[in-house]
Amino acid sequence: MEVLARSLISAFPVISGVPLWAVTLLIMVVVAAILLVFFLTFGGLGSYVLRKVAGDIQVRIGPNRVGPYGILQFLADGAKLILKEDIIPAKADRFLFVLAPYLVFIGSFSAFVVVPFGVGLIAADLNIGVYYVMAVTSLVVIGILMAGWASNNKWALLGGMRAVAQIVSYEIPVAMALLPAVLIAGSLSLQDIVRSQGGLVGIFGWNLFHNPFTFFSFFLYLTAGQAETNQTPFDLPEAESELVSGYNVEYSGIRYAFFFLAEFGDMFVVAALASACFLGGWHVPFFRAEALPSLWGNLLSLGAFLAKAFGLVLVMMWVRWTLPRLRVDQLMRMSWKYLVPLTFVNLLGVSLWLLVFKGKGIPQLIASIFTG
Amino acid sequence: MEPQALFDAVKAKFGDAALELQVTGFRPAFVVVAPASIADIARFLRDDPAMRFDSLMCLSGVDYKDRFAVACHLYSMRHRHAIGLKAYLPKENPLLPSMDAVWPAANFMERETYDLFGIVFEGSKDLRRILLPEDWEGHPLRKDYKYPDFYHGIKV
Amino acid sequence: MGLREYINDIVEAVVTTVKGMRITARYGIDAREEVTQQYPEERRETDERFRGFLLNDIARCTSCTMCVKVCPVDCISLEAVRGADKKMVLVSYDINIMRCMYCGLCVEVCPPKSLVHTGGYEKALFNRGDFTLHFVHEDAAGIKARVAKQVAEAAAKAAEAAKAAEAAKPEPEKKA
Amino acid sequence: MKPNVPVEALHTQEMLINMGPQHPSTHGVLRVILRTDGEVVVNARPDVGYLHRGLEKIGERVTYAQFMPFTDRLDYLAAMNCNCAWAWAVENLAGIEVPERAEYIRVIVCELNRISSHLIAFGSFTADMGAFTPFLYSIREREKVNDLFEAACGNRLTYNYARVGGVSADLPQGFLEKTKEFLDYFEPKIDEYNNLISYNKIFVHRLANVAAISADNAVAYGLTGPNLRGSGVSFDLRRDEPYSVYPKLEFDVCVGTGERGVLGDCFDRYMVRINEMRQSVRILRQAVAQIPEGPVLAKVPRVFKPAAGEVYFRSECPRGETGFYIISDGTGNPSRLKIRAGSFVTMNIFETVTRGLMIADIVAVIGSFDIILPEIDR
Repeated sequence: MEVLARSLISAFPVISGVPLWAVTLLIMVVVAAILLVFFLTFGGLGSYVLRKVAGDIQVRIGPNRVGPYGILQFLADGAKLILKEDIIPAKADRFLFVLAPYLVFIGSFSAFVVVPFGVGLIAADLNIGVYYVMAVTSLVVIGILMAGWASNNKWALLGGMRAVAQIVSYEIPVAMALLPAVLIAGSLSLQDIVRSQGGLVGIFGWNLFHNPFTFFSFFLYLTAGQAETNQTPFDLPEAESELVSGYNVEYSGIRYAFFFLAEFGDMFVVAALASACFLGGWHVPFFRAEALPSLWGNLLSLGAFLAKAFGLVLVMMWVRWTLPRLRVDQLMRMSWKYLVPLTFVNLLGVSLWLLVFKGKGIPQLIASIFTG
Repeated sequence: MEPQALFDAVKAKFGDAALELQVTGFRPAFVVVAPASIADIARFLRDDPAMRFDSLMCLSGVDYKDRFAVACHLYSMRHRHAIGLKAYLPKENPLLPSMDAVWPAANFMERETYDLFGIVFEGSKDLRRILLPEDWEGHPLRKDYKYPDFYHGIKV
Repeated sequence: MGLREYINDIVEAVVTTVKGMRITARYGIDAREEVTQQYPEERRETDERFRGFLLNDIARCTSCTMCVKVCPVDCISLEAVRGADKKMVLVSYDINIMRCMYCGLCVEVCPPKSLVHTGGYEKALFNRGDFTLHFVHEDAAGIKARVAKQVAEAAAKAAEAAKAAEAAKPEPEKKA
Repeated sequence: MKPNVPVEALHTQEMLINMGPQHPSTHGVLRVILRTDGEVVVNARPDVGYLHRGLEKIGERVTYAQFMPFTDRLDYLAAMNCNCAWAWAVENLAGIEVPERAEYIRVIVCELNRISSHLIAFGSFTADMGAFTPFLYSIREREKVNDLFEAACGNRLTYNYARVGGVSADLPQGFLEKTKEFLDYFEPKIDEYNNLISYNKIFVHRLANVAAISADNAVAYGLTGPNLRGSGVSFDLRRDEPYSVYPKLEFDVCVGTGERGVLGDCFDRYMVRINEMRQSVRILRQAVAQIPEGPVLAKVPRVFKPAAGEVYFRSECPRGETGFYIISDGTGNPSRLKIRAGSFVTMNIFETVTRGLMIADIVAVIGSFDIILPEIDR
């Protein structure tokens, strides 16, 4: 940010009097605003696409009344949620009840900071990118537990408890599944991870094809990611058919909108991390986006990245409308007895592979054979 | 197994507790017994290898205007035959031993009969009203039942 | 929980999930499968045997009260007065379609087949009173008055005819 | 490492939850009073009676013909079966001879209704387990059956089609062709359901070994229909106590086989219903082929006064036996009318079966019993 700020000051002498920190702060606010707008529109469009995909799968049409083909449905939903009276139950713990949605929203929105949208398009290229995301998304757990406890409703309490058990125990497989990409790139920063996948022509640079273990850990990550975002095979915290509606049963109006958007935010974060770490982030398959002049390079890479992320979001929605729901103990068993061991073995496999082949994946090995 | 043979077997074992056999116009036939010994006869009908009535199809209360009755329809899965077991009860305080020890299926049906007729089943595991609210007065299926005007201020 | 079962569990989970996803994908892709109708625009045409709201053609109705007796929930109320020519004149015929359960027993039992089911099933009204369909549009008092007058006239004509017959009858006796 | 705080000192309290009359997956206004220790259910006591309309009291006020529309409201997902059950019971009481064609029509509509009722059972059960999509597919198939019923009797839910002595109207033109069309369309769909959800690993894990009921326990608790056959007892009224024209139609009785867990668990009950749909298709094909020509309503006097007597007649409904115990004293109205409903007796075993399960299993058990509340509360 400082580099950007200094270049801005030198470009516009008129504001040279303004202290450096004020300009950087201004830039940060502008970037945050852009990300927030992207977050809200993704939340809205995501809900529209979710209902359209659900409709398509379930031999029905889905929203088609508001706007052409129902595109503006999410604006109508948003307006409705804002206008609706948000009720706070009588004996609820008011402070926690009000705080919970903000915490959940912050937890899922602040992960956008390290998402590598394009060649230069990243809010803050933290060198502890992946580690930061892991830390921030666990804020969501506290928010949900707070919501469950504060709404003084037995169903919400059960939903909150389930959420804690689920997200905490799926943090480990999510982290372990991302580590292969970190090992290959040698750095936690997401931009470095994406840059490390640009080597070869076409899609063979992607970590997905680096070696069989990373290929396998991509799918492990998606499964654990599905659990992180409370999607259907794991949507126990808000299981409509058992817990009426889980932790957000007492929420209505704008507070419910926070939960709703946070869910889509999580979904995008998971999809973004998966595409960044395994599908070559903003790399365009047969084209070197960095070589282009900065504006076009950024736009093209942004497009590629969003396409991959939205594709993965669609896959998550597709899985969401096919599978039934697990029971709580099966959920725990799956995490601790299946995902955690598999991700550890996977991690071991990747590190052994890197040791043996000195950091080269199968595509690189084949390429090195040809280039002699 | 023919109702008559069945009735004779019960008569042989329980003597005058087995009062009569209602056959004409009754499908399936009814063995009418004294109310006091209905539980023992029921256990006999279930455990006797020749009859083996292991399934209680339906237990219902009946209001014959001058007296009540509890009619049970039994069926044997093994021998594929059915019989009725009936006990007449006085109208004042109808009382008879419960059969949910013999057939666990009887519990809900006894509770319903108690709820709608007021017939008390002694020794029942859990005799409470099942269909009507706990504090409802009167037993609706009795012929002499008068509709209450209000229930908790709501017009009935 | 041997290793073989462990692997078998995973493989079976993946295989059955993929099989299920293949089916939802097939429905997801081909859009022709949509079966839902856009209700207000595309209305479902009801079968000709459909039992909708009742309609009574009072011209053919002989007010025989068969439908009133057969209705399990007594939602038909009929009032008729005996006209001059001994036939019943319908004063009022109401069907309370809030109580009616559209079982069709009345239509079946109606001798002149004047009571029929229409295909209508949409009716939303603001107050409960309107849910009673009145099939006789004149007001009841008017009809009664008219019929009473007719009966009175008929009675009066009958009385004169009787007097005239009285007067005519004595002459023949004198001649004989 | 011994916990320094003895476990007993940790005062944990049991939670009393009302899985109240209004709950997304109790298939109607059933209230279950759950006493749970965390997620594990200590005691689940069903509290029924929220939908009690006093059908048996009404039965004593209306005539035999007038009670027919009330039997639709007994089990509204299988109204045809209840209609025909009432008609058979009264014919059994009064000894009326029903024409052959009417019996075939009754079997056809009853089996069609069994398919549509099992479809609802399958759809709502998978929706309770979290997979919402199969519910929509089952509703799509059920709409086709509803169109057939609308063509035959004029209504899509409360049919009131059977009459004492036959059926109210003959089948319309082209009904049999449309039925054949539906059967050809529907049969492959059952395999599709099995691929989509029945053998799905998560679905199987949710249902196998849950609430297993042994065979003699099922008989002792009076379970009937698919719930009884799920426990391995091969008893089907259509074959063992044959009525109507069922002896002329051959089909086999599907029985739980403990395929994916213990015999008699939720999965078995579910699979019995799926296989029963196949058998119903088989019966329908034969009935549509064999149906003779002829009248559809026997001569029954309008003022119908059966001879005094008591009859208990039961017929195989999708949710177990529906039995009518009619006591007639020679007048036009039945003097006592007891309705024995399959779901009512099934609820009897609910409390003993659900001890120690989890909350999610309560939903599974309710779904696997396929109960319906109007039949329980009458």
